[in-house]
Amino acid sequence: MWSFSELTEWIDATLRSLMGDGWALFVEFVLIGVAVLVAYAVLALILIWVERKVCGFFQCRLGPNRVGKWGIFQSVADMIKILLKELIRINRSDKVLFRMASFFVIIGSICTFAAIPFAKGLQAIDFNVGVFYVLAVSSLGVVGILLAGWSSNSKYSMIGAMRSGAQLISYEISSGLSLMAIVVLSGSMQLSEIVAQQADTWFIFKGHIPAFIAFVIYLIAGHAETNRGPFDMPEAESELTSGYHTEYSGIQFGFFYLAEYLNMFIIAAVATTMFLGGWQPLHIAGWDGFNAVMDYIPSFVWFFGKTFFCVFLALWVRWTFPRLRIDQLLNLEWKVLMPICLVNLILMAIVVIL
Amino acid sequence: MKFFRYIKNIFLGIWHLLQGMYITMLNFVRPKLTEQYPENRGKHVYFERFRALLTMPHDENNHHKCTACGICMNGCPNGTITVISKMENDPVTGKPKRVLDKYLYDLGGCTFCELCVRNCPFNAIVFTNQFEHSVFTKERLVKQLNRPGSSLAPKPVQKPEVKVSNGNVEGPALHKGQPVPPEKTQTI
Amino acid sequence: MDMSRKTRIKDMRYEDFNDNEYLEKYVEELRRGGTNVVVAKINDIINWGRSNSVWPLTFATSCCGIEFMSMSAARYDFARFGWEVYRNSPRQADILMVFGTVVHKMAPVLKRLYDQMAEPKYVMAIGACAIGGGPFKSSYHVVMGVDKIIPVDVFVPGCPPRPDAILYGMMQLERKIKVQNFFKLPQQPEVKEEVPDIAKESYNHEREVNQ
Amino acid sequence: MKEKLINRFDWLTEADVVMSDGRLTIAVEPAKLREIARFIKECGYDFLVDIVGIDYGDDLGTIYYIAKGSDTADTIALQTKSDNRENPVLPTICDIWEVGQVYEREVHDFFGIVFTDNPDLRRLFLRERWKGFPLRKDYDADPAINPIPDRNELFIDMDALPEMESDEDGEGRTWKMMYDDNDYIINFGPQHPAMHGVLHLRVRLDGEIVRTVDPHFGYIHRGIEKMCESYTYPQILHLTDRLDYLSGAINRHAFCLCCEKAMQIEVPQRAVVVRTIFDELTRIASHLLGWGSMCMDMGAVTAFIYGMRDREKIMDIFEETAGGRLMVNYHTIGGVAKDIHPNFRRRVKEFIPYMRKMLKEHHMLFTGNPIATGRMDGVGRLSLEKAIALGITGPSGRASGWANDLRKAAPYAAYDRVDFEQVLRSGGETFDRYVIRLHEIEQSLRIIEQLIDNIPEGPYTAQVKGVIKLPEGDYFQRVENARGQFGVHITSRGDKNPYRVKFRSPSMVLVGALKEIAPGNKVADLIMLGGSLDYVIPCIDR
Repeated sequence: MWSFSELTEWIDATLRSLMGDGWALFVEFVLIGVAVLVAYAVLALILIWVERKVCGFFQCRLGPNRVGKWGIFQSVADMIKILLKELIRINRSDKVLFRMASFFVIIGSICTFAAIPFAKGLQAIDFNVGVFYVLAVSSLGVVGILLAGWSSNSKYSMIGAMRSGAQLISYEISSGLSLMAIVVLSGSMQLSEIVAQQADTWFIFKGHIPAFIAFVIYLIAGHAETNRGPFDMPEAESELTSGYHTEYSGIQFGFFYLAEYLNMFIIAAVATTMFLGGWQPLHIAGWDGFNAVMDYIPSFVWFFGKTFFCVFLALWVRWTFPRLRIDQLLNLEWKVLMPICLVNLILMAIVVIL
Repeated sequence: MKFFRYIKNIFLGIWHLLQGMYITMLNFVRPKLTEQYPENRGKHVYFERFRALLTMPHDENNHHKCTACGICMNGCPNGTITVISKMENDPVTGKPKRVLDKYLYDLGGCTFCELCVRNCPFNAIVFTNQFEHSVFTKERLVKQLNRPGSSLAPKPVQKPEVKVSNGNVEGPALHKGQPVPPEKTQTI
Repeated sequence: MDMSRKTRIKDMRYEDFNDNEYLEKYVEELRRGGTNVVVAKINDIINWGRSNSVWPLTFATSCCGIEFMSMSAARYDFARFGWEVYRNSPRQADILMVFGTVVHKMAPVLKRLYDQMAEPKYVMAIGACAIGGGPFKSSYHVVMGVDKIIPVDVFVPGCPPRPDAILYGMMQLERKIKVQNFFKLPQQPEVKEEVPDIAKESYNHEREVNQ
Repeated sequence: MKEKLINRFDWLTEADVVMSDGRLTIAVEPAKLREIARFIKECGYDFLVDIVGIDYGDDLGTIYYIAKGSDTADTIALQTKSDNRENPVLPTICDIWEVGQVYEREVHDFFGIVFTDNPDLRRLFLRERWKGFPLRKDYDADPAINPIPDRNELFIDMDALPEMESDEDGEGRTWKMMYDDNDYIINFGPQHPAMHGVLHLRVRLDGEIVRTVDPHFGYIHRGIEKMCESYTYPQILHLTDRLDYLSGAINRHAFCLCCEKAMQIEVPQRAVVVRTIFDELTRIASHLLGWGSMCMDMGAVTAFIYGMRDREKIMDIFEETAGGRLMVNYHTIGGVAKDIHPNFRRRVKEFIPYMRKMLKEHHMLFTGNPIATGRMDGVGRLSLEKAIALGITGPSGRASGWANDLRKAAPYAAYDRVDFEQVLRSGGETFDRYVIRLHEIEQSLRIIEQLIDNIPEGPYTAQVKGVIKLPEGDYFQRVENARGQFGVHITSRGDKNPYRVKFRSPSMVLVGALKEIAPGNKVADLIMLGGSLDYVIPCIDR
């Protein structure tokens, strides 16, 4: 299987031969930053288009199909439009916090995005505490949402933000705990290490029932963290007009909009990395011919295939179910998911010891 | 027992959730029934009775059937129709006669209640399917229905068929021997 | 450049549209100063984006709102045009589609919603009520047309207009957006059209309705 | 009942109590109104259908239509007149029939009649500073008096309830504040995605919990009743469609029935059957939309799209025969506008099995869904007594166990010859109100199935005189609309225009119910309850 590290190492070597080490590093950082941002934007556009198309199909209609073939340039048009919209100044809002909030949200999501191993040898940040880093950075977003709600000087935003605060903080717990089950299984917090360990079998199969339970809970909790699907309380279109971003316009709203979709992708990507073997192909012990064929499929295809499968699951759920109420939502977390998670963790420990 | 019921309820709930997802997946793969409007222009057949625009049919000699009696104008609930008539000497008899000058129709105010068409004793106006009328200036929605230079069909209009009157009519009253204001009778 | 090329809409011919005179005059006004080629090219790209991504604000007061729902539902599906992202917050919407009657009590609300929207913003008056009072022309409490309160870009007649007719109105608006000069948006030319004689006659004709 | 009344009140004479238009009509002085009203209530007439205000010229009067809760067809009319125009005062009956409170507010708004002891006599539709009372005959409609406001009025008066002193002249108002300074008040509407139009709810919140709901109407008040007074009867028909546009055909039917009753027109059987089919199709369409929008209020957008998808089939049937999708303009006085289209039968027959299949899918998608049932369980209970006291008819009332279906109680059109059930549920909770709509669709399909093969041949409309004039008198006709009992009151003086037309809106009381059942629940529930009651605002505001 071809590794992207060949490419990155070649770039590294070329740069170092051209300039000093320090400069080379600097150029590499800039390149990586640009690459991450571009990938982020492109993925967001693709995701928005996918969501609209899939949503249309679920609802017995066609979805965008007039801007470009099958409407693929729809989200490009949206991006151009939203970049050029006026930014409205809100009376009696907290100007600084109001402007900052959207950046918090988007930075949190970009930082998480950078840590994901997209393909063999293609990972920008590979800490030895990668899982911990992902959890920590992704929860930056809640600060942004709270700030947005607080600074907007709007009652709808306020209610939305408060709901969001309660919801995100609660669901962080079970998403964290369900990832811990895999950490227990693999004995490592480094994402590349976790992926490498799944070369023979994915963790969802290797971890028996506890891993599967953790996977389901992670999907539910992750879904809730992205404020989508049956858990879209903070926005709750029919109740709170647009929730915490009611007062945002133009590109600031665009940030929230992008972050929402990218968070969905990130949750799916983390689930893929932790449970479905990341970019590792499907290997079944004993079927050597099959495994060899699987190896021919490039690693990033595997990764994106699995991730988009998770994204599709999320969309399917989102366009099927009604919204929960805030108290039911918190009950589900504190009375159901978290206890199950804790028990599951113990089970996983037992599985590992045995 | 209670515990078992609890467990049963959980599974029942999951079953119902899956049922819901089954329905949406069913629709995901079903053929889509969207009518693609601008693409199907000309191909899609609209129902013949669908009302979208009041028109006055003209025959090949540029003749219409309107006698400018004004029943439609008076019957219109919100003043959509304006019939402007002028007196002209009849070429045959030489008597002055009221003829249609302009038949103005304000599409922007029309509510398509069809009182005008149902009331018209001469079937001079009909509704058609043409629904593409969006404009940038409101005033353009006012349309003149009689073509320039058109005139009343020369043959004396045969006695209009007495439609089954449906109660909304001040027009057919003319044919039932009821008292009619004089200015309306002279057109017939 | 030829007008018909500039405002091309997929699957529609230039002659299929009403009121081309207005657009031609509009462009004439725009061209008066002459434009830089590069700027014009960028402008075209921007206008392509803007005209294909128009997010409506849900503002449905009465009957026409149901046709709006029909339009957003499976059969007519205005998502094909990329318009389905209807925003509930006026800050994020591009177009205020006025569906239905606007009455005295609602007029300040409508005005305020319009003011809350971010530039560039457009207004479509849909249905007889929004155009000119519709069935309620003799009412004491109805605003006779939203153009009395806010500037309107496109009028879609009907009571209510069928969803196809609204889609047609949307394409008209797309055409208008396509010919605008984005870099001079605040000073778009005012096309002063002469009120056609027949309209004057129709509006002024003294008649006593229902007497 | 007549004897009972005359025995009980010795001041009532035979002339005061007359049978007219199929109901007992009692003329009474304002001073005696409350006394007789209490007695009528004791006799089991606990459902106040409507209060109609009328400007008689010299004086202003009201007509109270009161029906039995157990048999909603059994109606009594109570007429009273105030003694002068300048300071008309009538005693309130809102402590006897709770729903009277909002009806009196409406009459106050339109006629300026002051109801003593009514606790909340703000204007209902017009803004507080509106000059004049529009439904009085001498109202000056000059736009210069009431110009279009360019900015919202401050809601000073809206936050304060006038407390009425029992003065005869209605002076001496004091204002009782409705809200504290520290209350967290949030405005839902008038432009809000879940308000089904332009309802404005001022909601006092305690965190997420709703404490009080104060509805404000009038954002779509078009003055239809006033306009009717200058229209001929056929012209009025195009306004009835625009009241409750989701059950437009049924409203129109009510007006036609009222005129036909007054003119004693025999409607051909073909028209009767076709009208019934149209009404039931309208009901299905309305319930589908109601179901869908309730699901959407709960966050399931897809369900809404499915509802609209099935509704399109009905729109096709309408369009093919009548020529309009939403505004069908089909019923006319004496019959229907056009004969049915040759394809009508085939389309309806195709629609019935399709809809049955789709109903199953709708149940699978939403009814059993644990998230949905979890949210609807035990929320918004409306007891039977409360439902009658608030006059909540239609599916919402029947969900509380109140048998109020006029199609059964007082069959009109072809309902007496078809076999169908009046769907009743006992819980009165949100789930009952939700599921009853789907069950009613089934019943409507049954009705259509029985009628579609039995459309008699013959003319589709009766011979009607050119100029329609109703004989002098008061006429009141109710039909079962998709939301409840829709009533039409016509006072005719023999002209070609009616003297006074009043529509009883079933939706108005539904918002009153929201006020009753929402407090104590969460914000999300408030929206869901609104969806479950399924009101249509233009019908309220008229």
